Amino acid sequence: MIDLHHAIVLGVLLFAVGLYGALRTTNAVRILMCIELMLNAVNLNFVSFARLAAVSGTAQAAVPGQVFAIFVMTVAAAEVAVGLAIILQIVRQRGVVHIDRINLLKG
Amino acid sequence: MTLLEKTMAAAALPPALLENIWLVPALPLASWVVITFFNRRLGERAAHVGTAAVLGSLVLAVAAFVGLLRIGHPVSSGGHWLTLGPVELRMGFTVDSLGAVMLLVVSIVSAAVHVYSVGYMHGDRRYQRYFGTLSLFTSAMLALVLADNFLLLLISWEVMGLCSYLLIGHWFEQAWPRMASMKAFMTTRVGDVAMMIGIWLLFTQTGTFNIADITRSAAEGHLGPAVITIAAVLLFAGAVGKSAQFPLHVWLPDAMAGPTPVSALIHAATMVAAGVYLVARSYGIFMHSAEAMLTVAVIGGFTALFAATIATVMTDFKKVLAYSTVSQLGYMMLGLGVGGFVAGVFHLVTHAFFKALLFLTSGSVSHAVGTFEIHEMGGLARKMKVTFWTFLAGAAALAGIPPLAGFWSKDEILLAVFGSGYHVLFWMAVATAFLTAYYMTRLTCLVFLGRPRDRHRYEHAHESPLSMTGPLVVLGALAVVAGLPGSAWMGHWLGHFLDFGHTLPGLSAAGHDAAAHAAHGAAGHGAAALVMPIAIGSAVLGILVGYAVYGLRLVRRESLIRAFRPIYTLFKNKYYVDELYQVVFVRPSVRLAEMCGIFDNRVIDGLVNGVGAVTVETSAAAGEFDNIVIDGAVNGLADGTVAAGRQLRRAHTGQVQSYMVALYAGAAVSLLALLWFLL
Amino acid sequence: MDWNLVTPELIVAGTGLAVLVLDLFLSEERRRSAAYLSLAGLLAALVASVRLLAAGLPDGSGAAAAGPGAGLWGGMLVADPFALLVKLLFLGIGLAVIMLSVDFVESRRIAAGEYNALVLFSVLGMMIMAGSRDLIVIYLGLETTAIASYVLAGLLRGDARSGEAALKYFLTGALASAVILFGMSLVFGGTGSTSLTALLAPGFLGLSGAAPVSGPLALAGLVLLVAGFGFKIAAVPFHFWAPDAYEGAPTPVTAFFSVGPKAAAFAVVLRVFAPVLLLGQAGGPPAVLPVLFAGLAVVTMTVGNLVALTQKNIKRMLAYSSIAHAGYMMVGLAVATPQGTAAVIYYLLAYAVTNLGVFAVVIWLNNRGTGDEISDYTGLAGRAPLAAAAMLVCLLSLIGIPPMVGFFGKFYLFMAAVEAGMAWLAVVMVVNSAVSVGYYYGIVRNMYLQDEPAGEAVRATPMVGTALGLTVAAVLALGFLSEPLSHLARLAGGGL
Amino acid sequence: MSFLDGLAALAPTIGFFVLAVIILVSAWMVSHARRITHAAFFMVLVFTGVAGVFVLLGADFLAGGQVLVYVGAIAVMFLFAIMVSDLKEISDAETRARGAGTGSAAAGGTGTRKVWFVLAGLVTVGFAGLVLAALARSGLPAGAVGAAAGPGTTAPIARELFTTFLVPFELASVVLLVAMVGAIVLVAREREEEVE
Repeated sequence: MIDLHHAIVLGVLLFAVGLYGALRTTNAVRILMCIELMLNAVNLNFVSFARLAAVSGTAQAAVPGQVFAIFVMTVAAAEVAVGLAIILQIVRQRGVVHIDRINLLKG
Repeated sequence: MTLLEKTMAAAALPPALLENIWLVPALPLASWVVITFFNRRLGERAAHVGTAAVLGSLVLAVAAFVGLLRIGHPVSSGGHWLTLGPVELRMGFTVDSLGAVMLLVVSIVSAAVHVYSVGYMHGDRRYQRYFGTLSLFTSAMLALVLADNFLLLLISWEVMGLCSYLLIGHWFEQAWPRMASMKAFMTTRVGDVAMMIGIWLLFTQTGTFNIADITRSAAEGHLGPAVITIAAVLLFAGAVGKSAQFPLHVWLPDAMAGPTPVSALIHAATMVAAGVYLVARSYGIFMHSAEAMLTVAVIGGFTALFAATIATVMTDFKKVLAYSTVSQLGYMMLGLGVGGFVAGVFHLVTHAFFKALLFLTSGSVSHAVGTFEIHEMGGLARKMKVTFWTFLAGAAALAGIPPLAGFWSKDEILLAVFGSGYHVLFWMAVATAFLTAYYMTRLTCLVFLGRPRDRHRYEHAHESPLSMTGPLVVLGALAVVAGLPGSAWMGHWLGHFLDFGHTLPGLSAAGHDAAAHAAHGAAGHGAAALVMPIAIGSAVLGILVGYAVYGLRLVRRESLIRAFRPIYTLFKNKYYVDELYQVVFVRPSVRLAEMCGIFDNRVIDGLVNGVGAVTVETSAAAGEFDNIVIDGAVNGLADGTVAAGRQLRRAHTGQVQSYMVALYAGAAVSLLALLWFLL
Repeated sequence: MDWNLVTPELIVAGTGLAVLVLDLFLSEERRRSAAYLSLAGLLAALVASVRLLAAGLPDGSGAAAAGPGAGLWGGMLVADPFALLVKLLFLGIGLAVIMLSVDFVESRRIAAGEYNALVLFSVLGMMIMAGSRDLIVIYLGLETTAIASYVLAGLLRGDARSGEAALKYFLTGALASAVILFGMSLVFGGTGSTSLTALLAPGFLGLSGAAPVSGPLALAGLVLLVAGFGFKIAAVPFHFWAPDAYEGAPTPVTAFFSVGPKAAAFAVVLRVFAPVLLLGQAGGPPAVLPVLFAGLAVVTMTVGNLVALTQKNIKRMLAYSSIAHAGYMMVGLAVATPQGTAAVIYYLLAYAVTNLGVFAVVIWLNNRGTGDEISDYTGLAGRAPLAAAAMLVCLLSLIGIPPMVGFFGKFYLFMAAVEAGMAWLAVVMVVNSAVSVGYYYGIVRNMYLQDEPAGEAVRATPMVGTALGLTVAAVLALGFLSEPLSHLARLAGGGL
Repeated sequence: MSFLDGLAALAPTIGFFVLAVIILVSAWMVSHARRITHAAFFMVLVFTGVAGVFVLLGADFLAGGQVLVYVGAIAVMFLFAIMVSDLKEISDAETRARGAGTGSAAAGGTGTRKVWFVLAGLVTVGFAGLVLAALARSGLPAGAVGAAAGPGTTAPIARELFTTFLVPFELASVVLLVAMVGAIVLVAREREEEVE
């Protein structure tokens, strides 16, 4: 048996680890990976909450939560495609993937 | 058509015209549009378009004035404009006696200036733009005078501000006009913001922008005394900016950087008068607050004396006139502030004519000798007869020599101040009258009389063309006679006209009494008999002193200066107000803006560097701590110093990471706010 | 279910696909056709929206089925006056942006078909965002617009700044999406539903009673949504991306960013928060939200204005200016009254129209080789009097000088704040707009009061000229017609 | 109940905690692994772990989708991008340079980076802590659920997806189309230039 609280806390923690990674690394590709982790965490939340709603009586909530998670996956895929394309473009332009060296625009 | 029918038609015209009074500002507005769109095609013919439009407005203004005389009651026109929730806004014009008088003054001065500019600005590279802006300005001023609500008044007010800005900076190739235009714009905006708040305040209290309605609810006691006082003072702040009253007077002398006709039109006769007009127009609000009235009177009186002292030491022809304008505007405010409504408006009218005249003569003189520096002039009376005599008329009118225009109106103001019982203000006003006569005599002597001090310039001097002297003559004549309608000789006709019951809808009976009383009422002939000699005496004394120093040279100017060195320096530097503003407002705000820029750019980096410095400090204090806790590989003080050096070099920005951190830090703070509320 | 109600969306989506297909068959010289097709599609959608709006208005004739609040697919999409009004705005923005970019796209050799299709899909996403009461649909609309925007920012080949703008926008945008999603998951957790209407269950946000799970959870979600949407509307401190993205992106795209996604985000904010904020009767809205919006408003407008003062690049300056305007708009949210909501809608329209005008001038000059520095506008009044005059009108509107439309926007916000008893906020706003005169003035000074360097007259191309003429006319006309517009805004706000 | 029965009943709980540890540690490694390819590998581990949790939560369809989309598509996309371009060399080289403390001046010294990590950590901990605090205050009802919660979820989800959620479903296809067009126009255009 899983206590749903634990699942939700796991979601928050995974989000936090992803966030820390995204803030700490300078490698654009890694940041993108970390963002994917955060989206996964959100999906965990959705599923847990859906389950929680089902457990506490509002059974119809279970499906929307999971459907939302499906759409998040879809968008995540789209985001990764575009993100990698943008990163590749930068790499071709400057030969750099570390974002702290990408700062022509400032001020 | 029989003669009878013609007469009937003529009689029917005024009401129709008064109901379509929008035509008066519309003509110059149309001229502006035409000039703007057919800029290139028109060439110097733009001047004809502008002048024709203003002359048209003048004709209509005269007709409206006559019509109003015949009808005998104010006429409003206009209609529904928009609805704001429960509030319905009207947009309209109204012609009452105050408006009609102002209409006349504005269109006459404006027409004179237009005609004068045709010759004066000839050959200017932005000739069309000049006339276009002048037209727009005239249109805005006419609309302001006719507006029946604060919203239209505010719109016209702002448009005038913009035109003034463009005209002052007309010769923007030079640094001085550029700076001056910016200074004028910024300084007046300080007052404008306060004024807008005042208007909003009145609006929120009464639910209308209509001046008559607001005045009425003030009279009927629907507004609390505190509200009236605050609103009136805020409105007055706008007037202080526009009419160049202390402490926002600094822009006007600098505004002389614009072409001289502009100085005459905007910075002597009309735009600066808008502030005084605003106070007059909302007099029904002011008079219900003794505090506000006193504020107006004190600021006005102080400005009058303050600027007059500066005018005595200026050596630039136009700057003398500019400070004189500031001073005279203060005079008007003083008159209004002590309850002399008619006196203040009367002086506004006469001053418009002779001050426009004086400015235009200064233009004529500089046209001849190529400078405004009065110490390089002298003896010009012989060469420029028309200019000299018209100038003399204007100067005498300003100095208050009977029976010229300025005498009558100044006398009325002095009488009103005397009647109010504020003795200090009265003697300040008398001192101002003395100084005014003194500096005008000084100016006359230095420019027109005596021996030429600059041979070369004198040789080249010549009278100006007819297009310039013509307006001078017209205005000169007005400077002589414009005071008569308000004078005792004509039984204070102007006073009765302005009073004729409807100028200030909602003005309480007490208000009427106060105005009438101050002008020529219960204080009686005793006061008049006392005040008039004082007025004449101070003016004559001023002229005598001035003539003694500058005409007869009984006292050498240099020794005078030496004797009064500290005061002279203080006056000469205009009491250091500009310097004060520079130190107190301008520099700090520039610095603040820069700091904010730096802050925003580098907030995170700065934080990083700051934290970094702290880290280095800490590690210096406890090298072990650095080794164990923060870093496994690095190494004490030396490395820390190097790191600090790098950090300093690395003060660059644009780090996307810092953006992301800010994003989540912001989200965290928002959550913190939530928890705060949940607890 | 009435398919009529989604015709604008269907037209835009169809046009987007058609443009992509058409592009395959077009020769290099005829690439402009893609733009023409897009314009036609947007125009058709605009007409359809106007018809729907007219039919849905209370005094409109017939079409009762299209009445206010008509929902489709169980509220997944709604076609109420608010949705239709902002859709009109979005379509107008789309039209203007495509008109402004035709020459730009051609001269910079940007792939025309993809460019136009991306703009169209982005507009589609915006329309969807505004027209839904369901979190899933809102999220998807948001992402459609966002992903298209990331790509649009990076479209300039070989321009390192463009690529950098895209990367920064993307990385921060993706993180902001994560916050939004996290917030949505909490809202879902709190209400057990993805529909916004669930938030309004009686007594729910009053933190008691019949809530399926709990109030604070959903409230925490809403607070995170404030942060996430704060990013989209470039509110301080979520604004850092905006100046970089604006400066680096192709100029027509910058014009689009400054009004399009921002307006859409505001529309969503209104959708999500207006009903919650207006819970006035039932014990008032959760106190944290107005406070949060008020704080954001003050910080945003102040920082935006102050930093704008120090800018030298006009696109960057406009970015900060746009941040400041977002701050003004949030005043309307902070007051939490129907008047405030209507004022935000009105301001949104006013700002979008005006800012498009400014960008039209910038693009006009940019196409003719003028740079993006404010100093490049020196003496413009001599070289291009019309451009300078148009710019002047728009800047005056941005400052808020009557009778331009911008004045009424500020006016309504101001009134709303005063009426709601938040006069201090109104005062902050007035002081801020006084500060803003400083930097707008800088441009005016350069245009009108600096000696013109020798340069020949700059003429506009027909497309840019038309777009500029239309926007300037709107700036002036909407000022005079502000009443019908504000009426519409009130009507739209009332149906939220 | 015998010991073994108890163990069986406990299995999901144990499984959950094992998965949780795997997920969190792998997630940590995504940003800390030396090589970018290793980071991608740890990312896949996280995805798989999350799919496992989905199964434990009774979302079997979603678990399948998770494996397909994340592991099958997204992770592969990452690896593909890393491998085909010189991303791997560049990013590994830079990471090495930094790790050895010899990064360029622009990349900053080690000290700064440490400070940076602290700042990022503070923000993260603050954010997560506050979210958890809000969760704690919201009084979620306790709910312990078993793995097998009724029939599978595939059928109801499919039904809903094509009825109630038709609009978002169609919209998702637009999102994918936009991403496709965008990725192509950004990456493939250089070849287009070569052709011209």
